[in-house]
Amino acid sequence: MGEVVESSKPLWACLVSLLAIVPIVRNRRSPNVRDFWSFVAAFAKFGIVLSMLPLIRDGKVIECTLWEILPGAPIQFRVDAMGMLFALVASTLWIVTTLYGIGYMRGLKEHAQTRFFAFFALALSATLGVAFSANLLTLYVFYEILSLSTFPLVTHHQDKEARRGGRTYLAYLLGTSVGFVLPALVYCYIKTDGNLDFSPDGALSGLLSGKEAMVLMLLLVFGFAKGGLMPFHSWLPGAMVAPTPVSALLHAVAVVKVGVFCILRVITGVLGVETLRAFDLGTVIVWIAGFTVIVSSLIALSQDNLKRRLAFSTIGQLAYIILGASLLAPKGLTGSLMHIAMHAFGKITLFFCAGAIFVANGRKYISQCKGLAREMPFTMTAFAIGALSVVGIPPAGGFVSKLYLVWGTMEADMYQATCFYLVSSFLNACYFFPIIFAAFFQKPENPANGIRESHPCCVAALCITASFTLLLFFHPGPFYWLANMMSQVVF
Amino acid sequence: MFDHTLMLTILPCFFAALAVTACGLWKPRWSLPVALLSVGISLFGSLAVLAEVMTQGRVQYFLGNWSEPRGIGIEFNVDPISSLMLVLICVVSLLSLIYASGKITEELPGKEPLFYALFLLLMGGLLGICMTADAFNLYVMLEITSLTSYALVAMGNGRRAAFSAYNYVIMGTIGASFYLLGVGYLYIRTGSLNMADIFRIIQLESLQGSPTITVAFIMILIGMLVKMAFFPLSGWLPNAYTHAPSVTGNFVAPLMTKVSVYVMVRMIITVFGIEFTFDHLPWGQTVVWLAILAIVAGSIMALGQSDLKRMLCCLIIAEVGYMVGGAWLANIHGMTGAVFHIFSDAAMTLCLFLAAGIFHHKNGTGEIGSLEGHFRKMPITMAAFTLGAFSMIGVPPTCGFFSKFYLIRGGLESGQYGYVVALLLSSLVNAILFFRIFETAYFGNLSEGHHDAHGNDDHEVEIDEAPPTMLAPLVATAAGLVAIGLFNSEIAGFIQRSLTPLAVGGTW
Amino acid sequence: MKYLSLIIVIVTGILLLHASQDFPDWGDAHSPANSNQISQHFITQTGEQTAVPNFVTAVLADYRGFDTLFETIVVFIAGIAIMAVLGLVRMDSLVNAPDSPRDPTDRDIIVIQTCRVITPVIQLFALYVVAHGHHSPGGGFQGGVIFGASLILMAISRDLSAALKRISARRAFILAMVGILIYAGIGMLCIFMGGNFLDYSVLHPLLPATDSVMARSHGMLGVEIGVAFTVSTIMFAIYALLSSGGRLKGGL
Amino acid sequence: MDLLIDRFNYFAYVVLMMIGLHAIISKRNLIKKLIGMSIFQTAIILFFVSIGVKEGSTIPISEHHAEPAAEHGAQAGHHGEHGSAGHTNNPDHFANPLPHVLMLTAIVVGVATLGLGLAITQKIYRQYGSIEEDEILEKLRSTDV
Repeated sequence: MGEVVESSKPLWACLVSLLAIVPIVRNRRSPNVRDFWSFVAAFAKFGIVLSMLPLIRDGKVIECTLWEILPGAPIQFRVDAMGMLFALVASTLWIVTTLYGIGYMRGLKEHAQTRFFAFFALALSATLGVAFSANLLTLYVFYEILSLSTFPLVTHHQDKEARRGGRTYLAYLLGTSVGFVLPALVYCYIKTDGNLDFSPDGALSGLLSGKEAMVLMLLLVFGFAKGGLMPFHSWLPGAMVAPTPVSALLHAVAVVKVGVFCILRVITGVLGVETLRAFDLGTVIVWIAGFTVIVSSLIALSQDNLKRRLAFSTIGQLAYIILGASLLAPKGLTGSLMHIAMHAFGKITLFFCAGAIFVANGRKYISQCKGLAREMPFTMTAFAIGALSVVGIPPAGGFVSKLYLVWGTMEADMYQATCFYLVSSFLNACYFFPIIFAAFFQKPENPANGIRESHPCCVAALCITASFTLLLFFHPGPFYWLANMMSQVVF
Repeated sequence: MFDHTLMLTILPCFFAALAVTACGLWKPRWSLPVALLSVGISLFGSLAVLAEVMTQGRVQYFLGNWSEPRGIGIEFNVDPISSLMLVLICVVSLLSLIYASGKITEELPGKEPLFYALFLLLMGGLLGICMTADAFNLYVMLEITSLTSYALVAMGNGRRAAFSAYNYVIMGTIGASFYLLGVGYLYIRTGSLNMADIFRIIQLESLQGSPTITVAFIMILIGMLVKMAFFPLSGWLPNAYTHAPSVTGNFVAPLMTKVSVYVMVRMIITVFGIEFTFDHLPWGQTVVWLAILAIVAGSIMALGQSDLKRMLCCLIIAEVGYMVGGAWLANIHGMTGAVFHIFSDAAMTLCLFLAAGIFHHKNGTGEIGSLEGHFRKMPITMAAFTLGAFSMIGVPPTCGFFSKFYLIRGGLESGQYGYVVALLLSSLVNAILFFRIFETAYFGNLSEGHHDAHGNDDHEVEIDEAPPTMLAPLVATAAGLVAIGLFNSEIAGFIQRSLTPLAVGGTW
Repeated sequence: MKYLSLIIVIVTGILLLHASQDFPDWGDAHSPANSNQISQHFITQTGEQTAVPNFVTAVLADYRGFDTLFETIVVFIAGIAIMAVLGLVRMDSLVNAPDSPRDPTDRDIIVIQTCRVITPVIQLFALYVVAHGHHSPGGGFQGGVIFGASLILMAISRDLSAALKRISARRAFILAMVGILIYAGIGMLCIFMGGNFLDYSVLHPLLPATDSVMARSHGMLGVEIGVAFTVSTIMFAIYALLSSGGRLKGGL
Repeated sequence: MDLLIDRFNYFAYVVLMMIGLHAIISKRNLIKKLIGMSIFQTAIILFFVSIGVKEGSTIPISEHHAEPAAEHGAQAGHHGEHGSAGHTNNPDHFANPLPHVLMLTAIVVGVATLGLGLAITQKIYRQYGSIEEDEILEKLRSTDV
């Protein structure tokens, strides 16, 4: 790991959205000012994150110690390639989502928009906190804050359905994090006597017996249930009761990716590749993740509610990422890190589209999408691009990451993993292309007159993300070399 | 240097109690200022003691200047843990007194001076318990606290107050008598009453094997377990604390059980010595299992309650299980966790009880169902309540998380996995309990739905908060929760300063 | 319930008896408790250190004077606690409540006259017990209780209001507070004189013709008087409150 | 058997105490419970006092003291021959004073507790018109529904 630079930038990147809550709440009476502040915060965050990029490129590491809260385990930020990558994705997409969210909330005249944007900002700072956290304790703290701060967002509608969704959401997330992660955390603390820092070769490497490593790994991998590994996945479809911007950012990007990110951290930084190799634990995760990939894709096929189908597809894609990392091969890790970004852009586009369709003419079900392309050409085009990306077909970003993932399987010569990828890609195609086909080539039952796109903000947002998805195919940009650096550091 | 800081801490309570009673006879409205003043002085004194202990390690005071031979007179001896206890007691008293000043005229009309007098005497007794190094003097102090708390509980005009107080009297007396009996057994075998002296004699004549000492320990333990409402002996607690006037409950609930736990810890570490407790006694394991039982039982009972305060009382029982179990894990981290949890649990209980009192004050009922829409109606109170709840659940960075952290660490190190599991289960149960409340407070009643509140949040329920005298202590406590959490490593380190020297038998 | 309690009782009893197997024999002068240096010290050194022949008084009021202070406070607490619990009279209205005396028919002349005769004797004896506590069995508590008993006797023989005419509940509480104030005040005085709390020996500059040892003896006397005040009045107050159900009217 | 002879005081107090405990737990009448409580405490007092007994000893008051204590008033500030001038008491001749002192406290505490208990009982009677636990519980249940 490169030389360390002390800087408070990570802290500010984390705080800026937290501070933004104040003006957001104070201007609750005048929506325009309020939303202006959200934008300011979003851009400021993005700017700060971007300003750290060059340092990372030079292979440096940015550190910022906040508070020695437990001996040896302070609240500390450390920005390395991996965290940088994730932070970049999150902060970029926050801008777009804010744009989209404004359009969506106003388009639907949702209630309690102030609360919505305030907790949105809070969730974002928690996300960056996770991205930049330097040790397991900090990670855990921000992880919990994220779970709790997203509860009001998930249950935004405050009706019976929302309550049910919220219950499953918290039951799974809190249950797993308190029940599994906390004891594992303490156990690590004892084992390493008081040093929870992520180190490239694993904080615990060489300290564990096979059984301990096995138990710890399972506790941690399932404990970070935001990663959506089966059988702890069902909070994700449940949480789809949330307004679409929430589903989009939190359940395509922030929350779920936080879960995956945590698991990657555990694999690379806590348990350490060496340990996993030594006791051949990688394959265990490979099988769990592979199972999740296939099953979730199959379930997705059977869903008619668009958002639910997207949710299950998300579960599958998350499992891709975990699988890629658990191959314990350089290319695999590169691929899975890149997939964090690629899938984020692709999936958020899809969610935006789903939301836009709902805003425009209240359609939720795939069976209603016949001939939709004539009404909303932009939306459906974007949808097609997003679908391509998720299935992994050029010219969409998803292809690149999936390429690396498959390459990784070859490298680790785990051919069952290869099968998982290929089969599930086929399944993805199966559950996306019918929609596109129906939208573009089928006759609508009730031919609408002319184009009826949804709120301009929404359209703008989804066009941006779609074009990004295309762009990333031709030029993966920082995501590629960040991922590459990380896998070089680890292996 | 002024060397009467201990007296400065404890005496104001008693003098002020007299003064307040006098005020009651002549000028009742002066009683509050007098009480506040004296609590303030005590707080100052306790902080001075803390500072002294930080520099010198411990503070000793020989009453009547009878220092030689050891134990001839009564000795005060304050080590790091007890100095922290002193500060805790003073702070909690101050906050609950401020709260009481706003509520009392409505709850106990015409009895204000008596309430303040008993309040101060109770506080003084608690301080004395934490200071004294004399086993019998501790009994006297214990009785002072018991009598005053009986009276404070029985003062309520509620229909059930007196009856619950009666059971409280019976149980409390049994507990105290068992303690006294234990002291008698110690005395008949060692011939001394001074804690350090007893410890010395037990080591010197190696009495660890003698049945008398064992039975003495059992008696003292049982007495304290009754006082702290350890599960099978906890029948009196929910009624007593629920039906007591809220001004009383806010003060008694956070402190009484915790102080009894502290006495148990102190008996273990300074009188009997850890290697007697954990090596010579065969049943340390049993106590841990009992603690697990207490935790589970408390959580289950809490699930069944529909009254907020009653639910909190059941949770107290569970938390007592935490502390007893932690203390009996027989390693330093468990003990640290137990002692640390004394402080964090006192803070959480105070926070939640204050909030519950405010809800009761506003709604006139303690039913959980009556909290609908309170996130909008009284945001500040709910925010503080939420913090307290998170601390109970164990969400970082509140103090509840860290006490769980230490306790779990102790449990894992001594291989008590059952205890760890019970701990995690109970925090999950807490999560269920409190999110049930949040749902009621957040969703409101779902029948009429949310659609009346379209657009932005202008036409909402207008905010209707409690008066500042009630709100300020609540907010302060909530802040304290986070503060204890942030400074946990300092506090734990300070606690360990009085635990580490005990590592004689190599028990830890 | 009965069987449960029997089980508990038997178990506890067996436990206690089990412990008593290595107790010293009854009356063994060399049992740990009796041969311990502390109790030895009380017997051998008390004379020199405090010039009080009655060891019990010395230990009570000086060596363990702090316990005794709180004992007194416990008594006081009992008083106000009972008033608080019964809670029928406001504190600031504790003046001597005018109460219709019972009609003379149900008064027994013999009882009344006898009591009238012996009450002063009892009170005199009480004062003796207090004052002579240094040299003979006795002291503040004993004397105080006897004095309180005389008041109670008055209340029983006539009726409550008759006794309350002589000492109203209000005055009783005032005197009780004065008692504690004497005790604690002496303690504070010791601090102001530069000693520890309740270290009477530093009081000798204040007392004429005493050295630090006699000062202890005199200090104890003062303390005992304070105790007597509190105990006697509170005993009476408790009786008055309980017998009248907290109304301080009528009574038995 | 001789154990019983030597230790009869302990047996006596244990029996008394158990009687009290049994009364506290099993009696349903509030006053009887309080009586049991007093018996319980008294037993403990008996135990303590019996600790301090010494065979053939007298009350813990040294008889030599009458005149030296008096003469103190006259020639004070005269150190060295305070109290029993010169000779020290033989501990075996005097009962152990400490338990007596302790029990004085215990007695007072007992009195206070009993008084408070009675007061509370009076209040209960005023509220429920009964001091039988079962009837009170019955009344409480009826008020609940």
